[in-house]
Amino acid sequence: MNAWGIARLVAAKDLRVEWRSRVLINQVLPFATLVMVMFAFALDNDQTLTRVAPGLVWLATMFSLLVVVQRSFAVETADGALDALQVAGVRPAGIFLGKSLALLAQLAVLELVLMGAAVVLYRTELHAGGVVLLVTTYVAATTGLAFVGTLYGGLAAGAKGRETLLPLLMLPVVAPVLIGATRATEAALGTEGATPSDGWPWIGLLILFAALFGVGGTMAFGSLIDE
Amino acid sequence: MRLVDVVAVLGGFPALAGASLTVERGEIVLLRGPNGAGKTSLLRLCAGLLAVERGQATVLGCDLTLDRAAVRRRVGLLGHANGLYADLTVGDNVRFWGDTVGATEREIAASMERMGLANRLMDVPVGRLSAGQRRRTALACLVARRAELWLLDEPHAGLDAAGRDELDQTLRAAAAAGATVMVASHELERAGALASRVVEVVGGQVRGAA
Amino acid sequence: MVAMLHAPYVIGSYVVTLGGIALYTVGMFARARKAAKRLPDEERPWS
Amino acid sequence: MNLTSSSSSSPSPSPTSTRFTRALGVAALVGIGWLVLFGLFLSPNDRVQKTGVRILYIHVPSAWLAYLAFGVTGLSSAAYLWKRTRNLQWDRVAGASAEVGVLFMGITLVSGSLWGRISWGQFWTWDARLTTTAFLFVTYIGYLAVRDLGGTHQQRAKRSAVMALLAVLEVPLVHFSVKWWRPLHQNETVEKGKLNGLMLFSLFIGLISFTLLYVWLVIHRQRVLALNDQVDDRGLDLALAARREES
Repeated sequence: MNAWGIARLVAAKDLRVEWRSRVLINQVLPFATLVMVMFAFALDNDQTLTRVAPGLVWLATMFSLLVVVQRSFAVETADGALDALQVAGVRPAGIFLGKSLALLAQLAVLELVLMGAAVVLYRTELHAGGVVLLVTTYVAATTGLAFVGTLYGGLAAGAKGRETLLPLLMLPVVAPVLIGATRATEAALGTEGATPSDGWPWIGLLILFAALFGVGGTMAFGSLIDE
Repeated sequence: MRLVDVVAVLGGFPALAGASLTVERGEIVLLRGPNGAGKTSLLRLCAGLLAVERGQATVLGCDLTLDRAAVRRRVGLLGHANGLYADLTVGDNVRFWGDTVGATEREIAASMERMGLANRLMDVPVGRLSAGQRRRTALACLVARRAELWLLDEPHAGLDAAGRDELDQTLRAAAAAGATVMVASHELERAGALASRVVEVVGGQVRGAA
Repeated sequence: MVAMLHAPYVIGSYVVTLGGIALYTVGMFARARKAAKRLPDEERPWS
Repeated sequence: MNLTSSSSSSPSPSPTSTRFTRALGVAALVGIGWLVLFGLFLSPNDRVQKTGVRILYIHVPSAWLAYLAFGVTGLSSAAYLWKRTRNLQWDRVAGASAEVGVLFMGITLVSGSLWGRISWGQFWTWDARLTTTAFLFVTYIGYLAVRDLGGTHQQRAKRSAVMALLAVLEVPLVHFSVKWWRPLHQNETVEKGKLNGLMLFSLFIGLISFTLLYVWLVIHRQRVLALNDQVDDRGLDLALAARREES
């Protein structure tokens, strides 16, 4: 079977696992919301919160990403399924794309909830003029995060100390997404008088990031998961 | 399949220490030997999961020292782990593993029937099954794969009498259809009756492999 | 000698730099000796 | 740097020494002696930066060397991944260079923040160059962690080579993102030709001696890695023999 067919199978399987186990809904979403509440405790100032809301939303996304990626690969290693996928002759590129796709879908749900939390808790206001930019930002940034998450999650999957290794490897890499997505979101929301036109250059960076890690991951995933 | 003086390393330890073994197509070979002798490693090596450190290994005409990926899609491995997704149902699991090798609906249904997975189990999540039922599910996934080389690690463990009979019949049918079968087992009486040849694995080497 | 303002910072940076390199070097040689003890002498292509 | 004294057990101080590395080590040591002499005592204070300029004689060379080291790691990793030049030697050079690079980058960060305290009144500022450097530091610490994951030498080499190339991919992205993030940053007062002759000479000594030091460290480190690989292989031989006794 070609890589795309495998990718669809793997993505459908991952989403079905999520649908049956409800780990994202019952555990990750509450965790992410809790992080948002903790930020409010730490900053303790309504104006500051509104000012930094875009950054906090993306920061909470990064933390949740770590959890979701761990879960995504725990499913594969719990009963030797990753080995079985390799013995099944499944192309690593297909596994990579499929797991990225499933991660993308889960992150999209997560981000919707976090954005809602920001509106409620941080008094973030959405403007009609920034909607196109906001949606584009989310698609571009989330795609990049999904690729990076799958790439490093696969590397750490079989390793000793994977729980600590994954954040060490992944957080420096996603820094450009944190910066770019935060700035673009600020522009879309009009935080501190920013206008949507300020945000579009950042979209370029986010797309470049997603493209590079998408291609890099498709090529390299096989040698990272191979024992 | 032909292994010559193969050494394979697992975490710095030579799990295989110069194993040589030749198996012809259609044979059912039983591997026996004490725990830690290297039976599991031998099976994983043949499946292309374990790297060949030294020596030569050719499986199904593919040189494992050059390309392990080529052999993988033609073998089926049932290891200690079942390779199942605990949150998915029996039906979902078998269908997923069948789909990865492009098996048809009918083949998938037939393989489930073959392993005696009754309809009432179809919609039960694997995580809620007993060890024996999980083993049956994993075997059904294996049957759906239509492998040319079957590698089974303690397949009888956890199965009830009916399950063992079904497994034996399945393996005989596969061998009759031209597939090669290698079974590692401690259940000598049962597996011995099944096997066309018995070899002993001791200290990472194969004895009686002539 | 030129009078030095901020002398603690300047000297501190030199001490940290040279000390760090020295520590690394000592550790590296210790590892080399430890490894070499477990090997026969002839297996050193560079000597 | 224990170059000249010989230990009692072996004729040379380190099993990784050769005549060439000894000469190189002596040259580096002499260079560093000069650097301390000129950097701390003989060169004058800068008009603007006063005595803070002395830190730059170690800060600038170590930053350059760190970047060079990571460049070498990237190139050796590519050489390993390319089938025609595949050799574990490249992997060891990549690992040695990354480790020395992390050392120099650590020195860069410490000396840089001490310099910043003098010149700007603060240890750290979020300008593009500093931020990129900090991220690079953490990235290569991660790379070194991946090298320690275990498996056969070939697995280690392949995995870490991929990681090194991913890091090369990441560096420009991080750099440009932080550059756009904080477009205003401190002027670099040093690089505008305001240094007089003796100051430039001190900086030059720093560059030369640190480069020699880098080469010397990488040669040794990579040989230590080779020794460790041989110890592994030998351990495998012994374990193989023991395993064969079992049967």
